[in-house]
Amino acid sequence: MRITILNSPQSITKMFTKPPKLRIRTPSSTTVEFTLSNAPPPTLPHTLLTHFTSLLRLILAATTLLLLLTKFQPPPYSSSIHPLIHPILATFSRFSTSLQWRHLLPASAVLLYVLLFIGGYTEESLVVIRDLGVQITTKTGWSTRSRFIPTERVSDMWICEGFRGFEVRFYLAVVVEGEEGLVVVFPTLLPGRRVLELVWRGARRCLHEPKHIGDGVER
Amino acid sequence: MRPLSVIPIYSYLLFHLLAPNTQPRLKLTTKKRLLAILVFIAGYITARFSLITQAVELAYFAWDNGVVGRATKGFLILSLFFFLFFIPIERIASRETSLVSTQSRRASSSVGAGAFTNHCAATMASGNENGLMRIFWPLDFPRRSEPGVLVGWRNSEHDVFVVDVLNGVDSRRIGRDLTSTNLYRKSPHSATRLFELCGQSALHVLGNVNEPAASAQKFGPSHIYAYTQKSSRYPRIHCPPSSGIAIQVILFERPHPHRMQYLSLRPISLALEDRAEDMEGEADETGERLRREELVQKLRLHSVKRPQPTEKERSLQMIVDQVNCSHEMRVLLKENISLLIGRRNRRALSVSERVVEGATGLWKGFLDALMRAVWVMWPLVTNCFVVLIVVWRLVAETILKVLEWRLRPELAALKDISATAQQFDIRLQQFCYWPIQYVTLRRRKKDWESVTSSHPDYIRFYNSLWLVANDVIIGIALGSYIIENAHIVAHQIDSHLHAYTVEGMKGMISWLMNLPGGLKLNQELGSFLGDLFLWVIDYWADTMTSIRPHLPRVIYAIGFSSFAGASMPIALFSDLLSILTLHIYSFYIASARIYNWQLSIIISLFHLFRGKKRNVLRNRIDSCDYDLDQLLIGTILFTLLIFLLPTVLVFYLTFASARMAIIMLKATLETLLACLNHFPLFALMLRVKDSKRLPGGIRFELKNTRAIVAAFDNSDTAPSISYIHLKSTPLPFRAMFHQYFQLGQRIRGHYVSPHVILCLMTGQSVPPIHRRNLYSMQYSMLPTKRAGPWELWGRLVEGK
Amino acid sequence: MPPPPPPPPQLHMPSPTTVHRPSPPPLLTTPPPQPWPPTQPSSQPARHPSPNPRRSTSRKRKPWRKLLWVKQDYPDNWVDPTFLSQLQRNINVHPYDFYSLVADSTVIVQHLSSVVIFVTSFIAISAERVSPVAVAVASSALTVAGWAIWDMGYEKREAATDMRQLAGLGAAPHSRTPSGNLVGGMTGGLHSRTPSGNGASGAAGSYFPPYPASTSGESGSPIKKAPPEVSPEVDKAHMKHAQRARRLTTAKSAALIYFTLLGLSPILRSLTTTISVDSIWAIATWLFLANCLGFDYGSGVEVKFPASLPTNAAITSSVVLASRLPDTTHVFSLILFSIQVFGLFPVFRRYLKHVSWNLHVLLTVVLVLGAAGGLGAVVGWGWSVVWVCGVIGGMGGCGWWLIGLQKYKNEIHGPWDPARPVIRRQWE
Amino acid sequence: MLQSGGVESHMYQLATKLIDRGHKVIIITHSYKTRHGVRYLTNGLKVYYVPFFVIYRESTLPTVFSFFPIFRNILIREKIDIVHGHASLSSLCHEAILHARTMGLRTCFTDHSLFGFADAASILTNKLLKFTLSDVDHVICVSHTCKENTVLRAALDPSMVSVIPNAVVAENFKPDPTAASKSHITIVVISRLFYNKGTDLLVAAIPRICELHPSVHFIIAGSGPKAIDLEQMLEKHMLQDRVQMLGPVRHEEVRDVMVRGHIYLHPSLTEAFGTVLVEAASCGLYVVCTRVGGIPEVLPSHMTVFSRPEEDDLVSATSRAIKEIRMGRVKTEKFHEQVKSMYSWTDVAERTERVYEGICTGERVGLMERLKRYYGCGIWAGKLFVLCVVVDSLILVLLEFLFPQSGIDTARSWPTKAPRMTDGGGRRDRSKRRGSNVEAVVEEDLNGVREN
Repeated sequence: MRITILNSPQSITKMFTKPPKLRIRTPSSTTVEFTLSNAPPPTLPHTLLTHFTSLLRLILAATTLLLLLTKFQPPPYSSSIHPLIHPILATFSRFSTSLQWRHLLPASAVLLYVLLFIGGYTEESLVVIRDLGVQITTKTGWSTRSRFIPTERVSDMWICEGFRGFEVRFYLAVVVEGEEGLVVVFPTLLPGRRVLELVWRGARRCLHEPKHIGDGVER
Repeated sequence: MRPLSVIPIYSYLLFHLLAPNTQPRLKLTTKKRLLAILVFIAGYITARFSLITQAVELAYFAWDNGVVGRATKGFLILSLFFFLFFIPIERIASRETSLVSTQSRRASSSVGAGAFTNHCAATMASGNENGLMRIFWPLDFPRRSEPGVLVGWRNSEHDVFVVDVLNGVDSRRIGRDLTSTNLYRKSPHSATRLFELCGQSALHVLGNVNEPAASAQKFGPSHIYAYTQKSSRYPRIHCPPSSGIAIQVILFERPHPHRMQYLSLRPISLALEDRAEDMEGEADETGERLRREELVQKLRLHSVKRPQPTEKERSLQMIVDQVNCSHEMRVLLKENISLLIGRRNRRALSVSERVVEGATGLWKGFLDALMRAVWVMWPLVTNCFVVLIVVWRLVAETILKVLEWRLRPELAALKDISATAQQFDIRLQQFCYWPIQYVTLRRRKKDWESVTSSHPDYIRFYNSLWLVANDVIIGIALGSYIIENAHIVAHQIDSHLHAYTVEGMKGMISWLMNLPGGLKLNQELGSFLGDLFLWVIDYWADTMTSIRPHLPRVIYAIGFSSFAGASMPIALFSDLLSILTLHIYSFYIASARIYNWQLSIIISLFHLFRGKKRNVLRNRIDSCDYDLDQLLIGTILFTLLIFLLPTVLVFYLTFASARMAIIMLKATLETLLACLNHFPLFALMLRVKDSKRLPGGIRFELKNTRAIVAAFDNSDTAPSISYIHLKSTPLPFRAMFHQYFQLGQRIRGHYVSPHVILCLMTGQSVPPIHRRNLYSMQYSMLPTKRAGPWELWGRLVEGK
Repeated sequence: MPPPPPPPPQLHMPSPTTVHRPSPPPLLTTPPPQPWPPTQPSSQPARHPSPNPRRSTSRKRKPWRKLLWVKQDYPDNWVDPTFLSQLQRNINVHPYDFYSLVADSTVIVQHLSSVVIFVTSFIAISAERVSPVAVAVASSALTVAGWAIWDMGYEKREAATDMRQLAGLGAAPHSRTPSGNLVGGMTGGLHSRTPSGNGASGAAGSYFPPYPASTSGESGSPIKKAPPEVSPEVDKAHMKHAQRARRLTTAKSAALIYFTLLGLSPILRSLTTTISVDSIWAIATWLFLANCLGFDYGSGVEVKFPASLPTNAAITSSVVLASRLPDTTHVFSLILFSIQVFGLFPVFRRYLKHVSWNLHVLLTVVLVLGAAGGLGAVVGWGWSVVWVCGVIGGMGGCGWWLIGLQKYKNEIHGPWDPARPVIRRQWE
Repeated sequence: MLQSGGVESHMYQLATKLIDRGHKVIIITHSYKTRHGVRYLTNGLKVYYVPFFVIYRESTLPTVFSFFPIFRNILIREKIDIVHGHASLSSLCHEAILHARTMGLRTCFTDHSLFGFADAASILTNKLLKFTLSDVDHVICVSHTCKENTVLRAALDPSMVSVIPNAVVAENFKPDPTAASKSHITIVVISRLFYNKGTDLLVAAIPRICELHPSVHFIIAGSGPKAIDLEQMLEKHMLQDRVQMLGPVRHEEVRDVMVRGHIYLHPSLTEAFGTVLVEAASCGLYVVCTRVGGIPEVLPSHMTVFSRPEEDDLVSATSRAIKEIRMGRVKTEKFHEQVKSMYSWTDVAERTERVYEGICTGERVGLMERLKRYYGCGIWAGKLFVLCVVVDSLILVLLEFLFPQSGIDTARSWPTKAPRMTDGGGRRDRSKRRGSNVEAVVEEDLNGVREN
C-alpha cells in the first residue's frame, strides 16, 4: 500500500528541493517499511530523467578528466589515432592548452566534486520487523548507510525536540541499550510532527507483540 | 645485487607465506594463486619502477593504435542498446507489478494516516489470535517444481529454519531417520558439535515443497507447504488468509564456510580485544564519557518499562549461527542421506565393478605405503622445527628484555627513545606472536569450518605476514639502491645536513646579529648571544667534519639493515637525524630557558610597576606598598628587561621553529613507519575480493510481496506474507582505519591544545605526548603480554 | 488565607493614552489628596500581618502602607501620594568657590611645571647646553636641603597624623588603608620598614593598626601602638633612637640607589640605540601623560608616598629618554635627577603645603617661572610666555568653567542606591 | 531543575503555580555547558535551553537580533500569547521583549534589581531598560522601592507598574529547634561575599561582636572576591574556632545551614527584596539587617532588628538582638507560621494572573505608535532605538518569507490536569475559557550564583 503525505515543515534547505514524501509498505502486519525520500515518484519519465541526468553527470566528469589528461600530456598529433576521435582530442588539447593550471585545476576539482557528490536524492527508510529488530537506512547519492538494531536492544522509541540551526525540530529517536546517545531516524531530512507521529505509532505497534501495544505515553 | 634478482626471492618467499593460507590438502587454489600473482606484481612494481614507465608506454601504444577509440565506440553502442531496450522493459515490468499491487490495495487503503493505522489495526486484529510465523529460507535451492521434503531446525513452534529440501524421499521415514543419531555416521567432525553450534538437538521435517494436494490442506505451523518455481527464486508459502497467521519469509544466501564467509551481528574487530579496551581508556576522553554515561542513565529513567523480550527476539544470535552453519549442515545431510538412500537400493556388484574396485584398492595400498613412509619422517622434522622456534623465541625474549629495561620505572626505556629500538621491538613481538597465532589457526582445522570465532585471528595473522612481506620487498628494493650508491646518498645527506643545520643556522644567527630591518633588537645583547651560538655551531661543525668520512659506512650499514624491511632504514634514519641535530635541540633548550626566566622576571617586576605583588601563599595578587628604593630599582630593571626582551625572543623563536621543523620531519617518518607496520593491507584486499569475509553487521531488505506472489498465481487475495532478504553488510572502510583516525585525533588534541601553545609562547618545554597513546595503535595487533617461551613450547607440543 | 476579591480591571489597568510619560517630575508635583503624611518605613508600628480585607472594605479603607508583608486591599499597581517621597536630588552638592578652586589647582600646576622642567633639562643636556653633572649636583643639593627641612618637622607631623588617625579621618570606603606605615614621610618613603615588615605587611594586606616606624620590626603581629600620652622622657629617648635609626637607613638606601644607578647606566645607555627617535619621544610622552593623569594630587601629607604607577611611569620614561644620551655620566645624572624630581619632590611639595601656605605659593611661582625659563632657554622665549599665560589662564578658566557646569548637576538619590558603609579604621 | 538562584527559583515557582492554575508556561533561557536543548521539568514545565553558539556559528547577525529567528520559531510552535521577561541585567530578556512586541504579542517584565543613577554602568543599563520598557505592556517589581527605582529609571507611568513580592516555599524552610546549639548563640550569614553585599561591614563588625560577646559563634556561607578579606580577618584575630566558613552552599542546603543558628545577619548595602531574609525568618531566625533598599518592607519589625549601614550601628544592633534572644523576648517559634501566611507562591501567581488578564484586555498598538514611544527615549538614543525597531520588523518580514508560519509545526502541549479550585466558580470557568493563555518566561543569567 502507498500513502503520500506532504512533509509540512520546510526550512531554507528544503525550499529548493522537493519536500520529501513518505511511503509505507506493510506486506504483513508484522513488517513495516517507512521510506522517506525527496525523489520524484518512480514513474517512467521521472526515472528516465534521473538516469539521463546521472549519465550526463558521468559524461561531464569524464570530459573534465579528459581535459586534465590532455593538459597533463598533450596527445601526439599523429594520424595513428582514430580519425573519429582525433579532432575531439585536438579540440580538447587546444582548449586545455589555452587554460593555465592554476585556473584549470581548482575549477575541475570543484566541478568533479559537484558532479560526483553533490545533488542527487536522499532516501531514508525505517524498517521494523517484529521479533527481529529495527533498521535505519540512509541513501544519499552513491553512499548507503544502514544500521540494524536487534529488538532486544531497542529499549524505546521517542519523538524528541532539538535545536537545529534557526529552528526547533522534532525528531524520532531510537533508544538503544548499552549505547550512549540516541539513534536518530531520518537524520538528514527531518520530517514534521505529523509524519513522525504516524511513523512512531506504526513502528511501536509493529515492534512488539500485540499485547505490548498501548504502553508508552505520547511525548 | 640487482633489483631484478628480487623477484625470485620474493615469489619464493611469497609462496611459502601462502602455504599455511591454503587448506589442509596442500594445493594452491586458484584464488590463492591469483592473490600471489597480485602481490607479486605489487612487489615487482615496487622493486622495478621502470615497470610503471613501461606501462605508460604501453598505454600510449594503445592510444596510437586507437584502442581507446574502439573501446569508447563499443561502450557507446552498448550503453545506447542498454538505454534503448533494457531500461524501458525493466521499467515497464516493475510498473506493471506495482500497478497490480496498488490496484489490489486501493480498495483497502485511502490516502492518509488514518487509513494506515486502520489497516495496521485490522491486520493486527487478525494477527492477534495466533501471531507470527517466521521462516528462514536459503536462496540457493534449485529452482525445480518437483515435490520434496523440507528439512531444517524448528527453533520454536512459529520459528522454523529451512536447511535443505530432500527430493524423492518420504517425509515420515525421513522424520524417523532424522531423529536417530546413526544418520550422521559419515562426517569429518563430530556432528553433535555442529548441532550444539546451531543450538538444536536434531533436525526436523518442516513441511513439503510442491505438494500437489497442498491447497486442500489447512495451514498449520507444524507442517508448512511451500511452492518453488523455475520463474522465481522465492518460495510461495501456502497460507490461506482464513488462517490469519502473518508469515515472515526471511531469505538468505548461505555464507560459504570454506571461503570463510560468515554473518555476524556486530562488526568484526581487527584489533585485539584486550587492546580494544585499553585503547578506550584515555585520560582526556574519560571525563566526557562519564558525563555521557550519566546522561544515559537519566535517559533510561525516561523510557517506559519495555516488555520482556520474547524468545523469538532473543534467538537472533542463534539464528545467525544457524545461518553460518547451514552450508556445512546441508553438505553433511546430503552425504548421509545419499548414503541412506544408497543403502536402501544396494544390489550385488557386477564383475567389472569388482575389477575396478580391486584396481583402485591396489592403488590405495600403494598410496598408503607412501604416506606411512612420510609419516615416519614427519615428526622428526616438526620436532626440529619446534626446537628451532623455541630457541629463537628465547633469543627474542632476551633482546626484548634489553629493549624494555628501564633504569627507574619513571625513566624512559630504550624503545621509547629510539625509533629503531621501537621497530625492533615490534618485529620481535610479531615473531613471538606468530607461532601462537599459527597454532590457534591450525586448531581451527580440527573443527567445523562454520566456527567463526577465529576468523579475525586469521585476518590479523596474514595481515601481519603480508605487511612484513611488503616491508621486506620494499626494503630489498630500497636497500639495494642505497647499497649501490651509498656514497652518493651519504654525500647528499651530509650536504643537506650541513647546508641546513650548520650553514643555515649560521646565516640566520649572523642575520639576527646585524639588526635585521624593523626588528628593534639590542645590539650588544644580540651580538653576545649570536657569538655564543656561533661558537657552539663551529665546534659542532668540526665534530661533524671528523664524522664525515665514516658516514658512507653508516649509510652502507643502513642499507644492509633494510634487507630486514624498509621500516628499519627509516627508523634508523630518524634516529640518525635526531643525533645529527643534537646541537639545535640544545640551542632550543638554552634559549627557551633564558627566555622563560626573563619573562617571569618581567612579570613579577610588572606587578611591582603596578604597585602590586604576587602573594604565593594565597596565589593571588595583593596590593603592596614598596619602598622608594625597591620601586626605583625595580622600575629601572623592568625597563631594561622590556627593551632587551625582543632580542631574546627573536633568538628563541628561531631555535624553536628549527626544533619544530625537525619534529615535523620525524613525525612524517613515524607516520611512514606506522603505515608500513600497521596498514590493514590484507583486510583491504579481502574487502575488495570477497566482502562477505569482513562482515560489518546484517541488513534486511523488504521484497515486494505482490511481485513475488504474482509469479505464482494472480489471486487478488492478499496473503499477509512478507519476504525479507537478509544480507551481510561489509565492514566500512572507516572502521578499518579507525585506529588511524583515533591516533590522528589524539595527536591533534595534544599538540594543538591551548596549553601547548601557551608553553611555546612562554618558553616552557612542551610536554611530549605519551608514547602509549602514540603507539597504542602500533600494538593493537599484538597481545598485551606475550606468551613466555615455555608456554610457547607447551602450545607447540600439544598443538601437534 | 482567602485572597482579596479581584478588583475591577479598569482600576489598575493603564489607559493606553497615558502609557508613556516622558519624565518623572510631574509625578512628584501631584499634591497628596489623602491627609496622611508620608509614612517612613522606619517609623512603622510593628503589627501582626492579618488585616481582614473584608472588614476593611466594609468601612473606610485603611491607609496604604509601604509594606509587602501585609495584605492591603489596594491594587498591586496602586500609586500612593507617598510615592517617591524619599526622592532627594542634589543633596550633597556644594557650590564651589572660585578662589579655593584656583588654590587647589596650584598643586597640579606644580606637578606639570616640574615635568616641564625635567623635559627641558633633558633637552638641554642632550643638546650639550648644560652639563649633566651640574644638574645632578644641583638637584642633589636641593634634595638634601629639602630632606633636612623634612626631617626637622618629622615628629610634629607624626603627632599630627596620629591625631588624624584617632579622629578616624581618611577612612576610604574601600577596605585598604594606604599603608602599614602611615607615619612615613620622606624617610618612610626611602625606607619604610625592615624586610620582615615588608613581607608581613604584604601578606597580611590591609588590617594593620597604625604604629610608628620605630616599632616596625615586629609589624607582623597586631601589636598595640604606644599611646601618645606616655611619660615625656621615655618619649624623648624613644624619639632619639628612632631618629638615629631613620637617618641611618635613609643614608643606606640613598647609597644603594646611587651605586645601582652607577652600575646600570652603561647598559641603559645602549638600551634603545636601535629604536628611532620619534618612537622614543612617543613612548616618553605617553608615559608622562600617564604620570600627570595618574598622579594623586588630592592626598595630604599623611599619605606616605605617591602611588607607585605614575611614579614608575615617569621614571621609565626618564630611563627611556636617558638611553638616548651619548655618555654614561649623562645617563646617570639624568636618571638621578628624575628620581629626585618624580620620587622625592612630590613628598616635599606636600609637606610644604602642609606646613605653610605662603611657602607653597612661593614654590609654585618658582616652579612655574623655572619651567618658563627652561622652555625659553630650550625652545624659545615665546613658548615660555605662552606657558605662563596658559598656566594662569588655565587656573582661572578651568575654575570658571567648573563653576559654570554646576547648574547642570542633577543627582537623584533615594533608598535604592547602594549605601556607603561607614567603617572605623580603629580597634578599641 | 533550574540552577538555583533567587531569580531562577522565582521563575520556577511562579511557573509551577501558573501551570497548576491551568495555564501553559514555557521557559526560554541560555544553555549551559552541560545542558542544552529542550527539557521538561516537573508537571510539564518545558524549558528551552537555547544554544547560542549554534546561532553564532551559523549567522553573523549582531547580538541584538541574533536571538530573533529561534525565538520566533519557539513562540509560534508553542502558540504563545504573553512574553514575560525576568532579570533586568539580561540581554536575552530585553531582546525577547523587543521581538515579542514586534510580533505583536503581549509583554510583561519583572524587575528584580535596584540601580543607582550615579556611575556609568548603571547609566548604560538604565538606557537599556528604558529601551525595553518604553514599549512593554506591564511591569512587575518585587518591592515598592524597586517600583520607585524602575519608574524613575525607565520613565514609566507608575500605574503600569505592579508590586508583587517574591515568596518562599515555606515547607522547604521549616524551623528545627533541635539543630541550634543551646550553649551559645550562633549567628548565620549566607551571602555572596561581594562589596555591595556589605562584606566589609561584616569584616569590620565580626571581631568586635566576638569581643563583646564571648559566647557568640558565626557561620558564614557563600563565596566571592571578598572571602579573602574574611579569611585574613580570621587569621589576624585568631577567630577560626568561633567563625565557621562553609564556602558556597546550594539552595537546597541553605535551610540546613540556617536552622543551625539563632540570628541571621544580613549586612547588605543594597537589596531589592531580599528573599533570604524571608527564608531566614521562616526558619525561625531573628533577623538583623541593614535598612537599605526594599528590606524595610519585607518583614515586620518584631522579626527584625534594623541598623544603619555602619560598623558601630551594626555591632550595637547585633548586640541588641543577642540580648533579646538571651532574654527570650522574641517568639522565634511563631515566625514560621506568620511568614507562611505572609508570603505564598499561590498568592503571587494569582496576582500575576491578574496582571496578565489586564494585559490581554488592553488593545494592541501599531508600529507607528511604538516608533513614537521609542523616539521619545532621548535625543540620540531615541533615533537609535527607532532604527533597531525598524530593523527588527524588517527581519520579521524576512523570517516570514524564509520560515513561513505554516511551515513551523506546533508542539503538543503537556496533558495538564484540571486547574485547582482554589476559589469561586468564576475563576474556574475563566481559566477554562483561557486554556490557551500561554505564557513564555524569558530569563537570562542562569549561571548567576545564589541571589541573596
